[in-house]
Amino acid sequence: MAEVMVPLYSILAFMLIAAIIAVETRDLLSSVLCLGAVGFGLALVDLVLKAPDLALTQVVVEIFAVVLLIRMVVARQDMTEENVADTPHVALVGAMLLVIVIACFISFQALVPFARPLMRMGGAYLEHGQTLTGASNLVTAVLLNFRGYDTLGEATVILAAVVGCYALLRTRGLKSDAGNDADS
Amino acid sequence: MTAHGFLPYVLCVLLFAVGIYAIAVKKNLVKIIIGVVILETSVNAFLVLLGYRVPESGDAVAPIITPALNGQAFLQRSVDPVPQALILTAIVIGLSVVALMVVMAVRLYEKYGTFDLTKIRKLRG
Amino acid sequence: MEWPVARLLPLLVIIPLAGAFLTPVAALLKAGRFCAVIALATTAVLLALSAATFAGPPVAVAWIGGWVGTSDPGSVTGIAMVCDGFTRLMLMIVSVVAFFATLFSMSYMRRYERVGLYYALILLMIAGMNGVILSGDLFNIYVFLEVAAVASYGLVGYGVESEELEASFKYLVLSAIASAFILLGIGVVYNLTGTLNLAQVAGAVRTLGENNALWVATGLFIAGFGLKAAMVPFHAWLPDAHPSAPAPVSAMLSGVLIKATGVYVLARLVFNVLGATGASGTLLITLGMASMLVGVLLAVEQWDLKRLLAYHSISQMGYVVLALGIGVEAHVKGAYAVAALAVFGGLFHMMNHALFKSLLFLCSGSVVYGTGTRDLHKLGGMGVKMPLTSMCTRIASLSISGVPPFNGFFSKLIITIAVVWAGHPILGLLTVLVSFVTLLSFTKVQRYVIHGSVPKRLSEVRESPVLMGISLAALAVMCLGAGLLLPVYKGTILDPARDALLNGLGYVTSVFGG
Amino acid sequence: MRGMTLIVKTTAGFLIGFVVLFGFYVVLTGHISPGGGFAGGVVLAAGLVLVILAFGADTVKKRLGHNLAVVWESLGAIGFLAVATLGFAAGSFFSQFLPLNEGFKLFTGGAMPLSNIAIGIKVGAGLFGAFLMLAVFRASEARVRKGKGGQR
Repeated sequence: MAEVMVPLYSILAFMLIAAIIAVETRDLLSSVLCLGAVGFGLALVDLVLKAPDLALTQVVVEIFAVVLLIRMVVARQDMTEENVADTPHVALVGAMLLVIVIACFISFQALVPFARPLMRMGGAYLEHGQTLTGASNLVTAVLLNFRGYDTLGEATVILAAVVGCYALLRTRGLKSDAGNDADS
Repeated sequence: MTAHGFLPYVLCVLLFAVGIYAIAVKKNLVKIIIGVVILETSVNAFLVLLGYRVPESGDAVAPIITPALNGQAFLQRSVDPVPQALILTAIVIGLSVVALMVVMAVRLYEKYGTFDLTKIRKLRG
Repeated sequence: MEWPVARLLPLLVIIPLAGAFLTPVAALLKAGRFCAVIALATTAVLLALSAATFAGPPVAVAWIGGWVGTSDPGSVTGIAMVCDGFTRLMLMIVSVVAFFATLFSMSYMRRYERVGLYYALILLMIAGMNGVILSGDLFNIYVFLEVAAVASYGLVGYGVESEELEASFKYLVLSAIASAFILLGIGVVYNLTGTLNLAQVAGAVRTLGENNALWVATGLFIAGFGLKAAMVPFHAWLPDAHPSAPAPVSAMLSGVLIKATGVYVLARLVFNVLGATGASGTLLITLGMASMLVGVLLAVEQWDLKRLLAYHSISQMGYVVLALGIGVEAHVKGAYAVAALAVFGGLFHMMNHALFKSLLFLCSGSVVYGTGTRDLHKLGGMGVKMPLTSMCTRIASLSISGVPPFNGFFSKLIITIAVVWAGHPILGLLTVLVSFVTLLSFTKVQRYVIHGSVPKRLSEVRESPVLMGISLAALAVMCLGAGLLLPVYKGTILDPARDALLNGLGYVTSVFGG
Repeated sequence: MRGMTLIVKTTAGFLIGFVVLFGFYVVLTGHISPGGGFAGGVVLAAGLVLVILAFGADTVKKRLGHNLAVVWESLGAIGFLAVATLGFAAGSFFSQFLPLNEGFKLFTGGAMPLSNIAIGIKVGAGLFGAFLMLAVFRASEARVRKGKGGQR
């Protein structure tokens, strides 16, 4: 147990620190890079917790997201943030978050403990997965066969996002002359 | 039960709180996008923690059957594949949401010439 | 012969998805009209299919991929599509509003650039909502929730003016927080029960008993779905997002999206999956009452027609949540007659709200189409210029304010009786009061839009095109019919929905049989 | 945006082949080793994004056209839906209609490799298209900004 806890805690702490720096740095570019560090931290967590599929996907997705964000920030005029919220607002948000964290701290002790999952649904997939689906990577077996319908939904989300991007990047919303509807 | 049983979960909730804090307090579009990404990362970390297990004997292995390790031995050491499949879905959904947010932020920048929300927001709240 | 409804269930999602995948290609081939026809045909087929589900057995279950689960969570379980009374009611609501909104769009959206993308997004949103409603699996609900939500972000910002983009961004951020809450809640439930299938979760919760972490999960779900349904402490996004969208989309968002992805899932989880508890009942009553009051008070001072309607959506959904909360409370106490009446009232009001609020938003769209403004100060005299639109606005206003022959009156009356019967006379008084303020607010709408003199710059205004007129008239007739014909259709549509909810954790036996 | 220096362009041209090859590898072997349609699709998209960054968005758009991306994206989606619906015809939605072929070879897992390929195409084309649109938009925005008040 202990041999996994040390790297796990240190990576989680690293992610937490990187996240705080990302939120608090005034320079937006550094902030985006720290965000990349948080994502790579998650990829490391995936590796430590025996999830190579996730680590691979997380790394490529993180690269893509960070490239997207850097593209967005670089070459635009204001690179630093100037305005911050007023103190009472910050105090209110802080107090609410503290309540949430304390509530979770107390109640999460009632969770099934870490490293001892119930594995009811997952156990059945592990046991019968290869004979029923023919795939030796059981994550793919779950993703594309047992829960393939979720994957269809996920592919649809990407389509919706891409169509949404195309819709939002039109130069005009309304036609310039509303009377003319020749090519709709 | 030892503290190791739930402390990793609480660390994820702390990360979650950092994300919410960024969204609620910061007045910059880029910072808000960063907050949303941290939020998604924290939830994914929470889910991946749920699937891990320490077997009775030997080390945990990834849920991929190899010719070297299969049958009962595999069954007793493999981690739970379900949360991993869920996170794969959640990661990709998160990426689509981030792409959409970036597009909106770029559009807003084009309209106002700034990422600063105090200069953008004509609407209240 | 038994109608094979279970075979039909996947079609309710496949068909809009196929339509949505085809429309971008059609749009590229410069066939914008063709996109509209695809969308209309798809929604018409969906209307027929959701009507066909009524012919089946009380509970139809389709196991996707043929992985049939049993009540034992340790068996190989696929994703289930479950169709019970509540599902049928929601499917019907979604299909009706979607069909008429699409019909309305065919004329209304002509002045927008590149409408092919619009129809693709509308179909994706419908597919997402149908997916959520039919799903019998916790994570699957999340995925289709995101499909509907991501499609709606693009739709809210469809006008790409700065105001619309801001509203869309705000909506996206708050919705992303809601999704994070929901996913965290799903994680907690998976940890505690070891399964994601709703019925198996219900079975596991029964044996779990009191558990602190389950409370946190319930809280996370109420916060997450409360955000999606714009209940009051979480309502900030709705009055920006709903008015910014094109009118048919506003009708879809207010009419069905906040119900299908917010209230429906919340009710399903609280009643059938996590089990009704006194605390969740109190929480729902508080949320509902706050939404009811705050929504209507903020609505009174609005001068933007669509914004005013959006605030009334918050207020009216408050009625629904209040009624469901009373139902939970009474159910826990064992007062089953009261619970039945309250839940019936809530579901009836949800259906009525879908009808009259989408009608109101379509009317506002018709007014905007004709006059180009939605500022109440600049409007007037539409009773002469746009007779059909004015007539429909009048009917819908009277419905939402709860004036007798219309549907809103009956559902509000039932809710008030149930609230008083459950031992909350002050709450009962409040429901009547809120209804009265709603009437005042809509008197203002009538005074400034329909009556008064026609401003000079609006003297050229004409009635909207015929397709828009048809959808307005049809919805207006349904508003009237839903109230007067209640005894006729009550037994087939509303009663099974109520029974499905009040079945409580018996959901597990109704899905797996035995 | 006109692209970067010759050194970057040459290196990118050299790397792109490897990135795309790796993307296809990840897509095709998803059912027997880590990876799958999504990871592979994002790798493909990242490779194409490298081309955009190195050679400039306008050049890429001129050579490829973003309409192509939408068509591929929709084709991928339709392909995946078709795989699922063939299962629907064969029994229930998403049920397997191809033989499973026990073992650790490439042609196992029934229709899973097909699904993976469809998803890979879809994700790659979709993300590439979105990024290209964004980059082109950015380029046109910069032009407008430079020629202050220039009417489009």
